[in-house]
Amino acid sequence: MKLEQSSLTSREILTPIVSVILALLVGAIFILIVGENPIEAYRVLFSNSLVGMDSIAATLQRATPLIFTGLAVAFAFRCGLFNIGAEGQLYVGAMAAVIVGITFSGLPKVIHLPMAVLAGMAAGGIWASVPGLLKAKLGVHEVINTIMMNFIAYFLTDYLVTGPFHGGRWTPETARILPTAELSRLLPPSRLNTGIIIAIAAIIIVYIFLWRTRLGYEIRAVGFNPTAAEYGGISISRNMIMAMVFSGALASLAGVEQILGVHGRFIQRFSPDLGFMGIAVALLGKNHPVGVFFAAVLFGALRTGAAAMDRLTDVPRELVVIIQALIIMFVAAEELTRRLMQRRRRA
Amino acid sequence: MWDYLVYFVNATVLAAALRMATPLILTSMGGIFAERSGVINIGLEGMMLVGAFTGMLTSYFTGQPWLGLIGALLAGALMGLVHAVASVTYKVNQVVSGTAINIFAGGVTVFLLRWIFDVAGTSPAVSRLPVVTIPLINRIPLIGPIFGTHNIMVYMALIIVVLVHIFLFRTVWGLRLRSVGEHPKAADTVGINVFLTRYLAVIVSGAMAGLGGAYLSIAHLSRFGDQMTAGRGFIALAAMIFGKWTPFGALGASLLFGFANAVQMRLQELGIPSQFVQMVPYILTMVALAGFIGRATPPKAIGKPYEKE
Amino acid sequence: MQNILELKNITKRFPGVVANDKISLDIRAGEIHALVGENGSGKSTLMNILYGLYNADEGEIFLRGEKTKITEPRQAIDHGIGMVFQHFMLVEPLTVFENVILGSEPQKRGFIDFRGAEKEVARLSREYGLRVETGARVEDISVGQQQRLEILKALYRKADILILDEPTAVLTPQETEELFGVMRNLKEQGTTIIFITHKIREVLEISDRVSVLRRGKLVGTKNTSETDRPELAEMMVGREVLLRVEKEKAQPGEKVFSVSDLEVRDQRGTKRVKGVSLEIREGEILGIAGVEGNGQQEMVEAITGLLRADKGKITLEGKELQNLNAMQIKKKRIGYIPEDRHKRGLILDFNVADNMILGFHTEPPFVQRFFIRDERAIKENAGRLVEEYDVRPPNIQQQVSTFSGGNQQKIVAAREFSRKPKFLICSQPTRGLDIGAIEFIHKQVIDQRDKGAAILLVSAELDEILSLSDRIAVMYEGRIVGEMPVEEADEKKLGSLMLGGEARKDRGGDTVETGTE
Amino acid sequence: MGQQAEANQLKVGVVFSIGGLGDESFNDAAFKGATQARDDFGIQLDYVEPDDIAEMEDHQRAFVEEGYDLIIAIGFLQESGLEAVARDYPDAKLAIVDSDYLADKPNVASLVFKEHEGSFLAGYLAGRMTETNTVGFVGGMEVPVIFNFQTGYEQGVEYANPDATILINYAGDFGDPGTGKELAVSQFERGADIIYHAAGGTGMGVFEAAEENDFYAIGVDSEQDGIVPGQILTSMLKRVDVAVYNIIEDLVKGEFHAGVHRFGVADGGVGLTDFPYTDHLIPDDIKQDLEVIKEMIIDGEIEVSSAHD
Ligand SMILES: Nc1ncnc2c1ncn2[C@@H]1O[C@H](COP(=O)(O)OP(=O)(O)OP(=O)(O)O)[C@@H](O)[C@H]1O
Ligand SMILES: Nc1ncnc2c1ncn2[C@@H]1O[C@H](COP(=O)(O)OP(=O)(O)OP(=O)(O)O)[C@@H](O)[C@H]1O
Ligand SMILES: [Mg+2]
Ligand SMILES: [Mg+2]
Repeated sequence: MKLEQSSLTSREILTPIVSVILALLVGAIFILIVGENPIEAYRVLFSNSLVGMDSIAATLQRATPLIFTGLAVAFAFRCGLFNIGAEGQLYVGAMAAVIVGITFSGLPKVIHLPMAVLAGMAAGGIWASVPGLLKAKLGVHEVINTIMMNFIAYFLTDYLVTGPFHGGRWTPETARILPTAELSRLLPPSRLNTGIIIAIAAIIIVYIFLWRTRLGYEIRAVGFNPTAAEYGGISISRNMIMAMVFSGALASLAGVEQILGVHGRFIQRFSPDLGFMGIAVALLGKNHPVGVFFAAVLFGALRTGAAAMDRLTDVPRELVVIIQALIIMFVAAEELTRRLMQRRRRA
Repeated sequence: MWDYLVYFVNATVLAAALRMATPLILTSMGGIFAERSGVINIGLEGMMLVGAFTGMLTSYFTGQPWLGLIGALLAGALMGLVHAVASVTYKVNQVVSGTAINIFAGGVTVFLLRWIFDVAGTSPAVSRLPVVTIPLINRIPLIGPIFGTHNIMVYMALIIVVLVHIFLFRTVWGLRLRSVGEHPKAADTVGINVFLTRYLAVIVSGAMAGLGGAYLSIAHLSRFGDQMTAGRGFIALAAMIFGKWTPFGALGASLLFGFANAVQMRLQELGIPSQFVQMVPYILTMVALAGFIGRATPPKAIGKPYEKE
Repeated sequence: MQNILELKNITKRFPGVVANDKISLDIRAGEIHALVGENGSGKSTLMNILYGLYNADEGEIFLRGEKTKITEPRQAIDHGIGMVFQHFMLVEPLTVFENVILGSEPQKRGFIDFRGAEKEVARLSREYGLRVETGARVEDISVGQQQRLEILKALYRKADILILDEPTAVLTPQETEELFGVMRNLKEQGTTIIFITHKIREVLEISDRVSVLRRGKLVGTKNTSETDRPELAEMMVGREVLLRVEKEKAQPGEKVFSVSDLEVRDQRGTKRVKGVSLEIREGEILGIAGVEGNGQQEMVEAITGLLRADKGKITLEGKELQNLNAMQIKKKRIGYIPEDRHKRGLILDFNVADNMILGFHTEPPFVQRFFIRDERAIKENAGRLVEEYDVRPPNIQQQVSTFSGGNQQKIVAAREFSRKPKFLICSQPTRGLDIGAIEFIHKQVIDQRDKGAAILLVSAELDEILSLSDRIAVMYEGRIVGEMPVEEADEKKLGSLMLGGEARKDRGGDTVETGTE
Repeated sequence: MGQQAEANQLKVGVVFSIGGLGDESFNDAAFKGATQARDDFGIQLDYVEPDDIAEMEDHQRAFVEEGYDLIIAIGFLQESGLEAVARDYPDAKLAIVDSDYLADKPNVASLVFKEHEGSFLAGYLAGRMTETNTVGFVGGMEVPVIFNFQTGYEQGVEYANPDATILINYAGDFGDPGTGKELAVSQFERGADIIYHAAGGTGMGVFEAAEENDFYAIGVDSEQDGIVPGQILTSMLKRVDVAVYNIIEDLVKGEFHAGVHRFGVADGGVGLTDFPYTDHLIPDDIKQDLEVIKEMIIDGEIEVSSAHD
C-alpha cells in the first residue's frame, strides 16, 4: 500500500470507485442466486439511503461513527501501524464516557458533555497505548495485540455493564446518561446528532495535524521510513505510541457518539462491528481524511439501504455485509483494479 | 485442600479441556501452515465459520457426516484459496484480506441460512460424526477417563498434530514451506516455487480451519448457529503464537486454553466473574509475545508479499 | 576451448532503466570469466537472467551449443548452473545442512534422507576445502562460512557453471585469498566460473578473460593477460579515470572533535568498537579506511546518537556528546551523510522539500507556534538548495524515490551541508554513484573543509580515502590499527593494515579468523 | 412482502430483536403469535430482522410512516428507539416486548413476563424429578434478565427439594452452543441430571449434551421439547406468542390500550409445556402437585420473588 502526499491522485480516486462497482457486480450474483432482481434490489437500497432528506440524514448518522473509526485506522496507518483494535477502543471509550455521563450531575452541559467526550477519548487512547508501547519498546507486532485487546475490551465492558455500572434494570445496560451529557440531535426524528460535527472537525484536524504540523511530519516520517526518521532525530517509539494513542482516541469517539448521541446509555456489545468496518473505510478512503469521509458515507448508505432492502425485498440483508467484504478485498487488490482499468483503456 | 483441587482438576475436567481444545488445535494447525509459509492468516475465524456451515449443510442434505467433513474441508480450502489469490497473487495486505474474509464469512453464512432454511439463528439438527471409545486406552486408570471416549474428530486432531509436525520437520515439503516463510527469495533461487508453496499452504490452512469449524457443527454439536465459532479462530491464532508457530507448541497452548475454559466452568462457583477468566488466553498471548515467556518470533517473511522482480 | 555458454542480444528493461541493452557474451568451458562494471551497470541483472530469476525482454541463451530457455531457477539448476548471490540467499533459522539440500533434497518417499545427504555434503566440503559446520544454524556462522556454504550449495547441485556475484565485497583479504584458492581448485576440476567484481586487482589476479559492462551495454571482452589496469578502468567508466581530487593543502585549526576510548555494541549486543580514540581539527579531513564491517558504522552511529556508547568520551569543542540522542546531536551542528541513503538518509515517499528539512524540522524557520509548519520557509529552503546543489530535476514537490541515486545523494548532502556544520561525518558518501556525481560530492566535501568544518570520512574505497583525506586512520576489528598523514600513505600500506597485518603482530599471534567474540 | 392489502385491512409490523428468526426461542415465539393472529384475523403482517441496535428505530418509524396500525418491537434493545417514535407519533399504536421502560407512554403497550414464576415451576419439576439431588442451570450471559430465570428456578427447586444442590453456570455468550454443551456436560459430571437453560442459541448445546449423556434438559421461551424428543423434560414457556397474539387481538377488537401488560402464570403468559414427549416419564403425583403449585402462585400463596425486587 503506497501512500501519497496530502492530496489524492486521480488513480487513488478511481480505484475505489472501480472496486465499489466490482463489489456491487459480484453482489448481484448473490442476489440472482436467491432469485431476485439485482437492479430492483439496488434501486431500493440506494433510493432509501441517498434520496430525500430523511434518508440522507440516516446515512450521515450511520456514517458518523465510521468516520471516527476510519480516521483512527488511517491515522495509525500513516505511522506505519495497523490498528485493528478500533473495536475494543471504542468500547472502552464508550464505557468511560457513559460513566462520566451518569455520575456527574449538576454540571452545565458546556462542561459535562466535553468532560464525557474527553473521558472517552482518554480511555480509548490509553487502551490503544498498550499495543503502541509493546510495539515501540519491544517490537511486538501491533496487529496481534490489538486483536487480543479487542477481546479483553469486550469482556471488561461486559463485566462493567452487568456489574459495577449496571443500570439496575434487568437489561445489560447502564443507567441513562444525564441530559447534560447528551449530544444533541440535529434533524429529529433522525438520530443524526452533533457527533457529525465533531466528526467533520476531526477530519479537518487530522488533515492539518498530519500535513501542517511538525508532529504530523514526524508521524508520517516514521510511517514511511522509521530508520531514516530516527536518523533525522525523530523518536520512533514516541511517535508510534503517540500515533496509537491518537488513533485510539479517534476510535473511541465512535463509541462516544453512539452512546452520547444515539443510545443514551451503554448497551452490552452495542457496536455492529464499527471498528472493523473502520478498516474498510480507511482502506477505501486511501487513508486520507477526505477519502475517509466519502467512504464512511458510502458504508453508511449501504447500511441504511440494507434495512430498507430487507423490509421491501426478499434479498437477505446480509448481502450488504457481503458487499462490504468484497469492497475491502477489491480496494486492497489495487493491482487487480489497475489491470482491469488498463484493459479497458486499451480496448 | 487436596479434595478441593481434585474438584477443579480431575479426569472429567481434563476430558472437557480436550474437547474444548479440539477446534483450537485443528485451526491453529491451519494457522501454522499459512504463517510458516509467510502468509498471515487472521481469516481463520471466518474460514472456521464457513467450514462449520458447510459441514452442517452437507450433512443435512446427504445425511452423511463424513461427507460433511469433506464439505467443510473443501469450503475452508476455498476460503483459503481466496486468501491466497488476494494475498499472494494480488499482494493484498494479508491482514486486510483476512479481515475481509471474516466479514464475508459472517455475512454469507447467515445469507445462506436465511435463503436455504429461512432462519437467521440456528440450523436444523443434522447427523454428526460418531463418538468412539478406544478399546485399550479406555481401561487405563486416569488416562482412560481422559482419553478413552471422544468424538472421532478429537482423535483426528491429535493425529493431525503429529502429522503436521512430521510434515514440517521431516519431509521435503515441510522444509521448503519453512524456507519460503523465512526467505522466499532464497527458496526461489534453489528452484522452489514460492507462489505455489504459499498457495498450497494457505489452502491447507483454510481446510484445517474448515475442519476446526466442522468439529463444532457436526462433531461436538450437530447444528450450525450464527457466529457459533464465537472467536475461536482468534483464540486458535493466539494458540499458534503462544506455541511459537510449532505444532506441539500450538497443541500445548490449545490444551491450556481449553483447560482454562474447563476449569473456569467450575471456578464460576467461587464467584469469580467469568469475564475475567475468558480474558486469560488473550492476556497470555500478549504476555508471550512481549517475551516474558521466552520470545515468540514469527517467521521472518511473514506478511510480505513476494515480488519476483 | 569451446563456448559452454553464449548469451545473445540480452535486453532487460526496468521502469526507467535499460539494465541490459543487447548484451552478447561468450563463456568458454573451464575458464574463470570476470565480469566487471560500475555499480548499476547491469552485471547482477544479466546473471539473474542467466539463472532464471529474471526473464529477459529480448535475447537468447545457448548452453553447450543448444538454444535453452531458462525462465525459472529450477531450469538453471537442472542445466548445471549455480549462482552465489551478491546478497546471500540463505535461510537463517535453518541449519547449514538444510540450506545445502534445500530444493534438491535427497528423499525417501518424501522424507528427507538425512543420513545419506550428510555424507554427501561432508564429502563435498572435504574435496573442495569448503570448511563449514553443517549442524550449525546459518544465523550463527561467519560471513566467510556463509559464502562457502553458498558455493557448497551450488556444487551439491552439481553445478559446472558457477556464477559468483561480488563474492569478495564482504570478505577480508585473507578470506578472499582462500576463496581464490577454492576457485582455482574448482577450475582444475573443470568448473566454469563467472566472477563478478568491482576490483580490477582481483580481475587481474584470478581471471582468464574479462568482460566489461557500462550502463547496461557490453563494452568488450579481453584476455586478462592482454589487458591492464588503466585500460579496464577506462572501459568501465568510459573515460580516463581522474583519481585525484584537486584540493589545496589543509589548514588545520583548533581541535574541534575528539573521541576517546569509545566502545560500542551493535543491536545484537556484540562489541563492535573496542576502544577507539580520534581527534579532528578545524578544516581537516580524517579518513577512516578499513574493510566494511570492522566497526566503522557502529562508531559513526554512536557519534551521531543512533547507538549507545558503552564507554568512552565524545567531545565537540570541549563539550561532551556521548549518549545524547540523535536530535540533540543534530542541534550541535553536526552534519552526517549516512552510509545508506535509502535506509537512513531519505524518506523516499516524501518530496524534496520535506526531505530537505529532515532533522531540522523542529527548528525555525520551519515551524511556527503551536507546531504548525511554515510552508513558505520550507519551500524557500528547498528551492535554494536544489539550485545550489544542482539537483535534477529541480522540482521540490517531486517524490524523492523518483530521483536517480546521484541526485538523491545530492539532496542528502545539500541538507547536511546547508547549516554550516562544525563537524561533518561522511560515511560512504559516493557509494553507487556515477563518476559525475562522485566528483560533485567530492568537491562539496572539500569545500566544507575549506570553510572550516572538521570532517570524518568513512569509506571502503581506498581511492576515495587517498584522494580526499588529510590524515588517514585504519580501522580493523573495532580498533584503530594505524594512523598517518596522507603523504605517507599508499594503497599497499593501508591494505596491509586493513588486513590486520600489523595489528596481529601487536596482539601476539591472534589470527584473523578467531577475532569473533 | 405480505399479501395484497385489502381495503381497510389492518396492518401490523413487527421489528424483531437481534438474532432474528430461527432462534427457536424468543423471536420465533413472537413470530408464531403474529402469524397465528394473521391467520385468525386476516390482518396484513410484515416484519424486519435488524442486525444492529441503532437501526431498530428506523424500522419502527418506517412502519409508522407507512401507515401500519400497530408496531410491535421485540426486545428491550428497542426501547430507546421506541421512546423517540412514541414521542414523535402520539397517534401511533406501539408495543414492546420485554420492557416496561415505556410504561408511562400513552401509546405504548409494554408486554412483560414474570419469568421467575415460570422458572419456579420448572425448578419445582426439576427438584421433584432429580434422582441425584443435583440440578443445573445454564445461563447465556450474566445479564439481569437471565438472573430472573435463575432466581425463580432456584426458588422452585428449593421449594420442592430443600436438600438439592443447584449448579449455576454462565456461558458468556448467547450464540455459543459449543460452550453451552460443555457447561451442561460439566454439570452432568458433577451430578446434575436435570439442566434448565436460559441461554438462547447457547442452549442448543445443553440439549445436545442431554441427548449424548442421557440426562434431562428443560427448554426455555418456546416449546423446545421437540428439539430432542424425550430428552427435554419440558420448556418454560414465555408466551411471547400469546402476548403478541393478544395485543393484535386487542387491536382488531379495538381494545388496544397502553401501559403494562404483565404476563404471569395466572394468565398463561408463562408456564410449562404439556410434556408432549415426556408425559410418560413424569409421575402423575408430580403433575398434580405442579397444578397445585400453579394455583398457589396464582392465589399468591407462593410468592416468587424476582431478581429485581
Ligand atoms: N528489480 C529491479 N527493479 C527495478 N530496477 C532494477 C531492479 N534490479 C536492478 N534494477 C536496476 O537495473 C540497473 C542494473 O542493476 P544491477 O543490479 O544489474 O547492477 P550491478 O551492475 O549488479 O550493480 P552493483 O555493482 O551495484 O551490484 C540499475 O539501474 C538498477 O537500479
Ligand atoms: N530493486 C529495485 N526495485 C525497484 N526500483 C529500483 C530498484 N533498484 C533501483 N530502482 C529504481 O531504479 C532507478 C535507478 O536506480 P539506481 O539505483 O540504478 O540509480 P543510480 O544508477 O545509482 O543513479 P545514478 O546513475 O543517476 O547515480 C531509481 O528510480 C530507483 O528507485
Ligand atoms: Mg546504482
Ligand atoms: Mg550487482
